[in-house]
Amino acid sequence: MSFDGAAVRGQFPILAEMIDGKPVHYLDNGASAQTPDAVLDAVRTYETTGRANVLRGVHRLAERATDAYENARVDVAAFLGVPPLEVVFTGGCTAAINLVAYSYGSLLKPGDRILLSELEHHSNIVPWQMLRSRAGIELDMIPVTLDGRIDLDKLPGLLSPRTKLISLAHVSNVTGAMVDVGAVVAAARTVGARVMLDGAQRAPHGPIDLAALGVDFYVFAGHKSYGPNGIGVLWAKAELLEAMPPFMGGGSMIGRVTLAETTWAPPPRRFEAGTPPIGPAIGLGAACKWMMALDWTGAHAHEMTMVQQLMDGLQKIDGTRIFGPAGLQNRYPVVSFMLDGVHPHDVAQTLDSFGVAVRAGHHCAQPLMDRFDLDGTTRVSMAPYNDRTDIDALLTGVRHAARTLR
Amino acid sequence: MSFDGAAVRGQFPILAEMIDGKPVHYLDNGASAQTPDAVLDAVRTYETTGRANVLRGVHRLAERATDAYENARVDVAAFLGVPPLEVVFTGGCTAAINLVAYSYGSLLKPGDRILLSELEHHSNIVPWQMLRSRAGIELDMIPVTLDGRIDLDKLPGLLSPRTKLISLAHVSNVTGAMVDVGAVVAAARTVGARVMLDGAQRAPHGPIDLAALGVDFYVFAGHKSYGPNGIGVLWAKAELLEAMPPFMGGGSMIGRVTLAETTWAPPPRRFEAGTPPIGPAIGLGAACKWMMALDWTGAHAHEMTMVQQLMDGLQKIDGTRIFGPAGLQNRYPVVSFMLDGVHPHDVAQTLDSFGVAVRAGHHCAQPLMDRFDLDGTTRVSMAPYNDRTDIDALLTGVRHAARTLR
Amino acid sequence: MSDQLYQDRIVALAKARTGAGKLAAPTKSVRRDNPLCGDRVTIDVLLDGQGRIAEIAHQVRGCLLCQASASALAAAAVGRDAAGIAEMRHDAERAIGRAEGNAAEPFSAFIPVKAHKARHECVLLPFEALKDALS
Amino acid sequence: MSDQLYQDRIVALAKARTGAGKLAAPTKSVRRDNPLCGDRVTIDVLLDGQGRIAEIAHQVRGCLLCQASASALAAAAVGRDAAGIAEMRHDAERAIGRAEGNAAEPFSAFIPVKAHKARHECVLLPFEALKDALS
Ligand SMILES: Cc1ncc(COP(=O)(O)O)c(C=O)c1O
Ligand SMILES: Cc1ncc(COP(=O)(O)O)c(C=O)c1O
Repeated sequence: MSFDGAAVRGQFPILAEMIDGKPVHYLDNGASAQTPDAVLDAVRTYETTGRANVLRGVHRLAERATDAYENARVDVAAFLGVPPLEVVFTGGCTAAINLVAYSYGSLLKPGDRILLSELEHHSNIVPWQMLRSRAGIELDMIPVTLDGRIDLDKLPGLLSPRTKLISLAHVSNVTGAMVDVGAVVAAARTVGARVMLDGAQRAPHGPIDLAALGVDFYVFAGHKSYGPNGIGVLWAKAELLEAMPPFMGGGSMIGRVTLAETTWAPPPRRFEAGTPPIGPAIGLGAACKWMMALDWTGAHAHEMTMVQQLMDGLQKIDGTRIFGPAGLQNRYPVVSFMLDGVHPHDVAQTLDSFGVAVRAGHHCAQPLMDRFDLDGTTRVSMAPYNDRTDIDALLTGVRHAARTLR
Repeated sequence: MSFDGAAVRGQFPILAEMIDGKPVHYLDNGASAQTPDAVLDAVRTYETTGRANVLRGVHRLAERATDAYENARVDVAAFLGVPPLEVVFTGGCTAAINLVAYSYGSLLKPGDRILLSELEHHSNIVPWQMLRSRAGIELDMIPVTLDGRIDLDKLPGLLSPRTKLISLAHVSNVTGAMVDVGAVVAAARTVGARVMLDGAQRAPHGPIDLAALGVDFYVFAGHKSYGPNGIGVLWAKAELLEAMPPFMGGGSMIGRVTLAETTWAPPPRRFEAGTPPIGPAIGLGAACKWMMALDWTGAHAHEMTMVQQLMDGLQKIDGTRIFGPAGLQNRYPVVSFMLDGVHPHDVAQTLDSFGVAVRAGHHCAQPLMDRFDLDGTTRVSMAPYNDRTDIDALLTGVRHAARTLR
Repeated sequence: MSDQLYQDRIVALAKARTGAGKLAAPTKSVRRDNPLCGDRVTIDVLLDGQGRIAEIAHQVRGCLLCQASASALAAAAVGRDAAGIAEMRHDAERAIGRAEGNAAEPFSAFIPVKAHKARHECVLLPFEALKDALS
Repeated sequence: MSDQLYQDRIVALAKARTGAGKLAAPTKSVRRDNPLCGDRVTIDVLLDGQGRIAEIAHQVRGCLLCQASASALAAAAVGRDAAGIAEMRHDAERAIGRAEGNAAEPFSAFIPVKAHKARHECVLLPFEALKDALS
């Protein structure tokens, strides 16, 4: 395996499309990544040669569908380095976090504490606030350093014997910073807290060895990892899943239903009420396989070269500031910046007119924006299929905005 | 418009496939229907020419994606005869019922009652049992008649001033019987109860005029209505949605998030936490459009002709019993039967060897099976693309099972 | 028509109904359900002083495969203890392709089930119940 | 490059910052946020005895479109009451294609926003705040 950017790019049909007569420089991967032929084909094969409901049918299409669905679980599990039966398919990353907040959350007692950070995505804040209202648990927040990292120096002082769970972004969707998982797990052990990682921004950058990380829960989103929409993953240790009550009720998650009472199926089925997102899960399985076939040493180096090119280019434009780590260590290719005197939305809109797609605004991280008194940032998020021409187009657009809008 | 079965059939690529060398007689539509080119194309167009996250982006792809997603809402709304802003996209029909059980359910008080029926799908039982455990509400059950209909004669006696909600299958997934919605709504009004219909088995048979029905909540599943997996719909009256707290927390469903507290967005966004199932929603929009373009007078007559053919054929086979309405009035093309001395799974498995796909077992309606002391049924569920050759193949298989397995 | 699954031997095993019924005074009686398909098996056993099966009976509310499996089990179980039954189960697993090797009689009858994953549990359910009854 | 949106007139309106600031003693001060994009507008108004705007000021933390809209609003608002402001809003809506007809000055400057649905709210946010301030 060696990394061939052009070959990778060629597998993504949308990147060959003309959007209003121009090719697209897609640098909004942190919001949603694009999807390769391998994924489109896997879903189409299911839809046109094996579509049926899973688990309950004895006919051939149902057998095909069930096999494809369970094989997708195996592929996702291989991507995470965990046993397949610990992989729960959900409707998305947000749904996976809500599952934990409702189910694991129902095992917590008033006064128990959950520790988050100030840079979390709303999806890793609001479910816990809702749990706080329901169940009287307390939330603590690890501050963020000036360069956009979770400030782990502050972690020990925020831990208490009542801390039951620490839930953090593996990689920040605003600054690209990766948290030091080893330090978090070690600190958590001192008080017996569980650790959950929100892997939404980490999963799109290659296989993860969860066994080595030593965390308890992991979640990520299909659509940000080159898979379809409508699918996400919750991984948790078997003993945890075993102890957790169901979140949603319905078909397939039951043992026996009587009018008086109902017993639950074992995990992962217990957490997959109703017909699961079969096609999307099959697509995500294909995406995980696709990612596992990539040379990530090469891909990551390529991504970091683009980050460097971007940071160098921005520094040459008067009045730009990067919000996030200045170096390339322990970070992923998500870069936020501000252009003094120009609102991020106007930067992004100008970039659009240059055919460059980025995101601008609060990135669903309002508490972080409030903390640093920012109106938002312009965020450039890269994938292995991006290349230097994308960064060049972006820099041209930023220069234009700097010249015309202030 | 007039109904042309062969033309309809030609729009479903899977029906032209050879499965193990044979065409498939797909009569398991109640579990999952097949999907037409129109839906496959709509999803592919999104994935290859307009894929992006919705609502938050200013670039062209984000605009395209947002337009397509919101247009899907408009198409679903037109299919149901309701305003688009009353349509909430969920991960599925089961997820939609759970949304109501969690959100609307949180407004109920201990001792409030919810009225279901004995023929409900587990997805319309278990969420309410879980609510009962959480919130101390009580459940009542309308019995079922010998011919598999909800026994509305028993309804008045089961209503109380504490009855807040009546939630019933619009069409039974076991017997095909349609409930008399007018009678339910009239009875509900006498005590001020809300009415929810589980439309999972009704929606695949054409547009619904919810305004005329006078119900308060309606849910259905994408994959049973010719759309993709991973998408379902909750419709509720605006004033109800307005009064309901969110179910899941995350991106997009918020007003403003601070560490101290969070405000909610107006419906439907309040109930669509995180990145929604964009592709699946677009596919469901296309499916609703596809259904709206069909001549349902013709399609329904065609479906009922198949039902008659099936019932006539079964009656000629010694030891068959139909569980469900004997006539064609107020029913949809779902037919359950038993073959004395042969277990339903063995019937279904034998049918599979004849290339006929049906479902056998409890159909996620264990309480109904218990009530009638059934080991399960063999269920034939039809769609407009089925035809008399499918029924003939099925009857041949049933005769074979009758001859060889008992 | 490619009616591979219901071959004569399976049908014959099921129709034989070997051991169908109840014991008057079982040492243990265990019921096992398969929630997915609704099959239910109750196994009664009478054990001797060494934990070996002296008598066995089963009531099956389930499909033909489950009935055939219960029949085969009852036909071969008498005189065996938990370890002996585990060996028999291994044979059943071999037949349906869940374990390596050739399945011994009478379980080789289940070889046609190999291709039908959704039905594997039907064959194994009586073994599950018997295992519980012996533990 | 097809830089349609940021045409000179919009940029000029924004840079003019007409009415930017606070009033010393407003009759009413209202803040409105757009939660989706994070734009925030605060509008101060001083009303005369007939409910007409005597003085107006705005603080905008938002994009150029929102600033341009607030400027345009401030430039044209003095002397108008709630009904008059509703008419102006109608002009803004005409410009961005949400209402039929031709937009009057200065709101015709916003015609380029028509094609960018995601930005319509940016133009309307100052109107929302002012409407609240007048009610
Ligand atoms: C760090 C992080 N967590 C969670 C989410 C939520 O993912 P989704 O919207 O796909 O549910 C996102 C993406 O929006 C994210 O970037
Ligand atoms: C009547 C009825 N309600 C609810 C459901 C649940 O739908 P889903 O499994 O798609 O969530 C089904 C289908 O399984 C059904 O037939």
